[in-house]
Amino acid sequence: MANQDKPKLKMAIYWGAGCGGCCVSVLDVHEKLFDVVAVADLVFWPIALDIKYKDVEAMADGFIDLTLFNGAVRNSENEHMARLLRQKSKILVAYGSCAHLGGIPGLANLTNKNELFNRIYLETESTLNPDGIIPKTHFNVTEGELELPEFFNDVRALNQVVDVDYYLPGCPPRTERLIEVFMAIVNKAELPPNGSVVGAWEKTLCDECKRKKTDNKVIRKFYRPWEIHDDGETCFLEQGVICMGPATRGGCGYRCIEGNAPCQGCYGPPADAPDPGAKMMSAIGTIIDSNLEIEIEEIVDAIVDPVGTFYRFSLPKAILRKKMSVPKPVN
Amino acid sequence: MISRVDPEFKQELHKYGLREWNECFHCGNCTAICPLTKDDNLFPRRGIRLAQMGLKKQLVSSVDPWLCYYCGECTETCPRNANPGELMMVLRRYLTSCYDWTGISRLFYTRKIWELAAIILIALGVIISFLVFLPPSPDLFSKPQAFINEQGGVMINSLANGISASRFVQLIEYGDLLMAILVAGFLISNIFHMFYRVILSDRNLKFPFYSYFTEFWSLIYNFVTQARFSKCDNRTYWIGHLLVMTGYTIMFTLIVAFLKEFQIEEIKPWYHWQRLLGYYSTFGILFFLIYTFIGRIRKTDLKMQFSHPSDWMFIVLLFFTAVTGILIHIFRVSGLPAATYFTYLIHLAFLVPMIVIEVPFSKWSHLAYRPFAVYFDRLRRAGQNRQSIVELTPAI
Amino acid sequence: MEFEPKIVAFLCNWCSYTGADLAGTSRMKYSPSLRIIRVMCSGRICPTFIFKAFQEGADGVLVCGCHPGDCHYNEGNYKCLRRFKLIEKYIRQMGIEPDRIRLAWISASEGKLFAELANEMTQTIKNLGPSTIKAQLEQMV
Amino acid sequence: MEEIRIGVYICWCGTNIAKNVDVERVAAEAGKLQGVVVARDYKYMCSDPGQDLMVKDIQEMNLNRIVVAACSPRIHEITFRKALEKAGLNPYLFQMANIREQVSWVHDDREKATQKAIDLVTGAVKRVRWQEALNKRSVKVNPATLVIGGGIAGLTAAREIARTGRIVFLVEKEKSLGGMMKKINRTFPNLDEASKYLNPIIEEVSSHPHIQVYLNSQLVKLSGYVGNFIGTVNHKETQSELEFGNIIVATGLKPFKPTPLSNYAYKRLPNIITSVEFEEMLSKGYIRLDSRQEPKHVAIIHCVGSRNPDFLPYCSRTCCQTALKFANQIKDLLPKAHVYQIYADMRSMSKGCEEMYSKTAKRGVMFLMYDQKGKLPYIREAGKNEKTRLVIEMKELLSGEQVEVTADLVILMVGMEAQETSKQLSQVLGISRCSNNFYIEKHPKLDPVATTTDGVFIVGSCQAPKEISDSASQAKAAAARVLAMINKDWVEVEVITSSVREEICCGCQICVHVCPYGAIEFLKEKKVSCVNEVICKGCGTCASACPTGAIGSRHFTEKQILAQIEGVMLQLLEV
Repeated sequence: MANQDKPKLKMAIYWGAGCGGCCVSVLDVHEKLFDVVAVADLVFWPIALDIKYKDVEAMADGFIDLTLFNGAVRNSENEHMARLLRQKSKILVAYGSCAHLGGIPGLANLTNKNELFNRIYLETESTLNPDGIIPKTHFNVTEGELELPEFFNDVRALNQVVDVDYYLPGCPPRTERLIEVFMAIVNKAELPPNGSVVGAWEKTLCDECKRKKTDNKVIRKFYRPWEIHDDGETCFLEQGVICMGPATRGGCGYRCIEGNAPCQGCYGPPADAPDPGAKMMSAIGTIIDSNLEIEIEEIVDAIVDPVGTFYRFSLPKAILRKKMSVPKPVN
Repeated sequence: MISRVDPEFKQELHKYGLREWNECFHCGNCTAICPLTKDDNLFPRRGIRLAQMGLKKQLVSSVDPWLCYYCGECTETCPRNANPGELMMVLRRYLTSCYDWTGISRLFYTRKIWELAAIILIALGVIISFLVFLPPSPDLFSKPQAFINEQGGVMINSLANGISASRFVQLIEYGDLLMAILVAGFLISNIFHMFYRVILSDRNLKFPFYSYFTEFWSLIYNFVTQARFSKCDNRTYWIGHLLVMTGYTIMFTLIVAFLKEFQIEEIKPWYHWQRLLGYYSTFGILFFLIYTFIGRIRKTDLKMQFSHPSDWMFIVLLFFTAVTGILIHIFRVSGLPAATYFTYLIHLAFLVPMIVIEVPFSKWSHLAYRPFAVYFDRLRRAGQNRQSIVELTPAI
Repeated sequence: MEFEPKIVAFLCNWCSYTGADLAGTSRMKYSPSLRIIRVMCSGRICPTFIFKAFQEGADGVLVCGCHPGDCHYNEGNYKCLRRFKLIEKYIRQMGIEPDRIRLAWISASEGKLFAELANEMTQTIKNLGPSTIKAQLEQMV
Repeated sequence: MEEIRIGVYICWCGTNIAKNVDVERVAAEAGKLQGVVVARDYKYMCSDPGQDLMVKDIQEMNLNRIVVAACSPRIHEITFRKALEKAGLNPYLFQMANIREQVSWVHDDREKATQKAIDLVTGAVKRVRWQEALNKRSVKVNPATLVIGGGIAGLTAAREIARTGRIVFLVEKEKSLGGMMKKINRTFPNLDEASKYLNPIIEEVSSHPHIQVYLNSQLVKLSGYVGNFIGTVNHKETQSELEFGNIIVATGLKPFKPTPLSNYAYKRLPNIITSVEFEEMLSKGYIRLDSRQEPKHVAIIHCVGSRNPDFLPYCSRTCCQTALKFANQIKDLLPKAHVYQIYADMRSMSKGCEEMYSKTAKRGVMFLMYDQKGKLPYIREAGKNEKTRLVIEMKELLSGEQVEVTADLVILMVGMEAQETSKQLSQVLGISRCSNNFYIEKHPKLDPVATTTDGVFIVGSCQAPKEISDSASQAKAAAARVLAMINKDWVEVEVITSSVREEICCGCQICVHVCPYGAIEFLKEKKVSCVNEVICKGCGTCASACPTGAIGSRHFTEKQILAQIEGVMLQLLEV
């Protein structure tokens, strides 16, 4: 199928702070992987190939044609690799929600390194750590000094560390979208301007959503999905369930909706949104059906976790991208 | 008992010469311009208000009208032409009639014909009694030189038929005393009535007893100097008023208390104290009369624009008394016994009604009420209870 | 020097902005902490504006609209109120003192009230101290 | 994209701004901002030379964005926009920083005020960069006019307009025309009969071929916009749909019911009546007590409800004159009766009314001032042996005395309050009400009959209590405004509206209900929302509610506002 004479595309895939689902989504191309391999050489993919970092470091700048970087930047290793791959790649794609917007790991911005370490290494009920050992970047053993990556205070999206050429959103991105983008690059189609979101629609999810929508968008009470008898047909918002669909790019194939779950927003906001969750917060606030302050407060109270609701995949890219630590009053 | 407003009170005041009573809308300019009012006693405004509302009790217990000397500045300043100065004048007339327990004053003020009748009646009485008790000597015309003394003047006490000079003076003196007792009786009882209304009837008023004595000097001082009057801007009027007051008082004292020394047969040289005092009094009274006549006729001075009949009555009587008094002097010095006798008779016919009517019942009485008002005002001030007046201030 | 807060204030054109103008024409003195941004209606005020103000270093954000029932656009102010309640909750979760944002109704005739509000809010912010949000956001890693 | 070339002009406003703001420094700082080509300060920017300066700069320096830092944009924004037009620049490429009302007049500290002025100017400079040219739009004007309210104001307006041959719809909620004036017996200050003036107007309006009168009717729904309104009028069971270009609101006011003021014993003791009831009595030609006797003492109590923070905090404006008129009418009918004016403040304004006050005083009416801040006058029944049946206890403020006033008849000068329907109608019309529920004019001094909703005018007492002559003047003023618009035949409509970018709109339909004017429609075929821009009034609520960002609010775009926020926060004060 592919022309053997043509130089093959050199491709890298890297896994930062993430669940690995993105790498799995690449594997989800199934038999089409052969087509990929026919036109591309995978020069770096830690999950599948035993290629060391130093091999990458040895590559000439711009040696890699296309890097799919998934996962957020959580520690110094992620950061190092992000910079390295940026240097070595012609096209760097933030692949998946974590690289794109910070993703689920980004919710850790609601806490900080100290709190996390305390919780994980000291406080959890299942932890046995009588010496109170927490990770260090440098540790001396008999064989010499060990170096571990430094855990950062904040989780960052890829473009908060290096310049990103394209974003391919999703948690994980829908495989079809990956192939479309990949083939476009292979076929040297005219690429969109740098910084574009690819593999997702301009319009948001409602446009392709099959549920019945009317203009009856008023909310007297918010429900969690399990609190309602979903008829499988009516727009979630009209049933009082917060669905991020209106503020989330389409392209995912409304998989969650098909599974009778409201959209959580993994595809990120449409273009021109300075803050990924604010628009939806604004929309949801507006359609609360009450003019009484106390009643409004009651209705709002049902949204137990506004940050997790409106910024589930995007907190590091929010204007207020992390929880503030309030200095204790001096007295 | 809470006072009731009385819409008919204005009709009563009309009789005392009230013209404008409702134009005032209480801007307070009058009180602001008044050189005599004090921070805690705001006239003429309060008086106007009480009059407008017909609060008689409060009016009668207030001495404010007496504290005003009618310089007219309030009237000049009034933006509504409400003429507060004149209202104070009206209130003085009203108060005079209120203090008079006999009701005669009210009668005279409100019904002119009664006053006139009383004057004529008294004048006739004086003439008749004089002619009966001191009939003219038949020699007045036939042997006028019999009544001439060595200085060439008329021996005034020897003009009656068959009555010795000492008897003549004594009879006149009896008449004087009778008049003085009558007048003083009325006046003193009226002042006591005033004292009762202003001081005694106010149950809330409390002041130390010694204040009666400590404040007494103010009565004397004000009576003698009319010091408050001098605070008004127009000093001429004060001087005129002081002249007439002293002249009048001197004359009155001479006639009543020192008649024997005053009315003597001998004509003293012009520099004799008795003549000098007489000249001074005459000058004072004439100065005032001329000033007042001109003022009341030409109406250039605000305070003389509106003349109540009682105002005219007083100065007319005074005028004739003064003129006849002067004539007596001239006729005496010129040695005309008949003219002296009859002028003397006419003089008394003016003088007596003037004193009997005006002193206790009419205009003249202010000579007593004013200093007493100052005295009572000081007594009230000595008390702590100035509530109603203090509360008035916010409206200003 | 005493800490002088900077408060970004979003005022609706019809009531609150006019009320602020009235405070001006009446020469009412108030704290110079406010930086007023005019919008046509408090219903236009989007959470983004508030977040942006904090990101840029604002010590507080004031949102003013017409009194309930008096909105020039019937009920834009109610929509603002509803959003504001949600924003308040979000702000709290983000570790920002809720006192740093305030919603108030100011009518065109309430110049005095506006001046008082400005002073009151300034005092509240002074008590809270300067906002560290901008500094914290700039501190990546 | 064209190069942004910004001109910044800082106005001194004489000394108004320059006194508290270092304008030269503001100009210097503005000059350093990105894109600013020229920054000047000038004594009076709004003056002709000031505007000329700007126009000249625009033409000579090719400026394409203008910022003026001066007074409130509510005062001079239009002035400067016109100057931009004169210079050939789109008027919307302009932004004002309000450094007078928001800075120099409210801050004394010159340094801080200057700092703040710099911030506001920076905000405006940052914002203006993103501003876009907007094109004026105009629509044809429907020559018919809707007049709401058939009192003297509405009647006058209707008659003025109809006389020029234009159609007028007059909607009156009562069963007859005449309004409050119909209840008035004689007018002040000349004591002319009100019906002498009113009846010919009612006659003319009722029979005028160009006026359609709807009695027992109310406007319940309104759509459209200036020049092209469509209103639904309910009359009894039926409904009519009317089309018109302008609306004159003349709904008037209603008298306050004094029952809550128990001290006045209204309806509790006999012979205590309101001023409105007394007018009715006068119209019948007599003044009588319940017992049919004539009163000897009549007390008129002022400010009943008015200037009372618990009821009507404002002055009802016509009661003092009416009370004086009553006193004269009583004196005319019952020369011997005693009349008491128990007032709080005598405010006998208007032509001839001070003279009426003087005249009334001369007629022997007693004026008694009560203390509105303290205890109000209290009416009680008199004792059995009293001459009168009622006694009013009061503290007389000018004398400081606690007094009693005897009365046979007490007239309560009740205040005037907004109609109960004022709120409902304000929502239908989209106009605002003040804290006292009266409608708010566009500008209290300079545009007193217009409202902030184009094409809707307010006349007469629906704006605030007014006397007949003022109502008539306003009615004629509004009629002139409406006729001018009809004659012009077209009207410019709001350009600051919302618009939908169809390529972004996902069709969620959240916006549809958010719009208070029903200006947003969902297009089923295209699966997108669409803004009817002539109905849209530009509040921008939909733009904020749109979760996709497909709806933009012109002239108040997110970019513009965010840039302004950035600008005002650019320079942090030194701590």
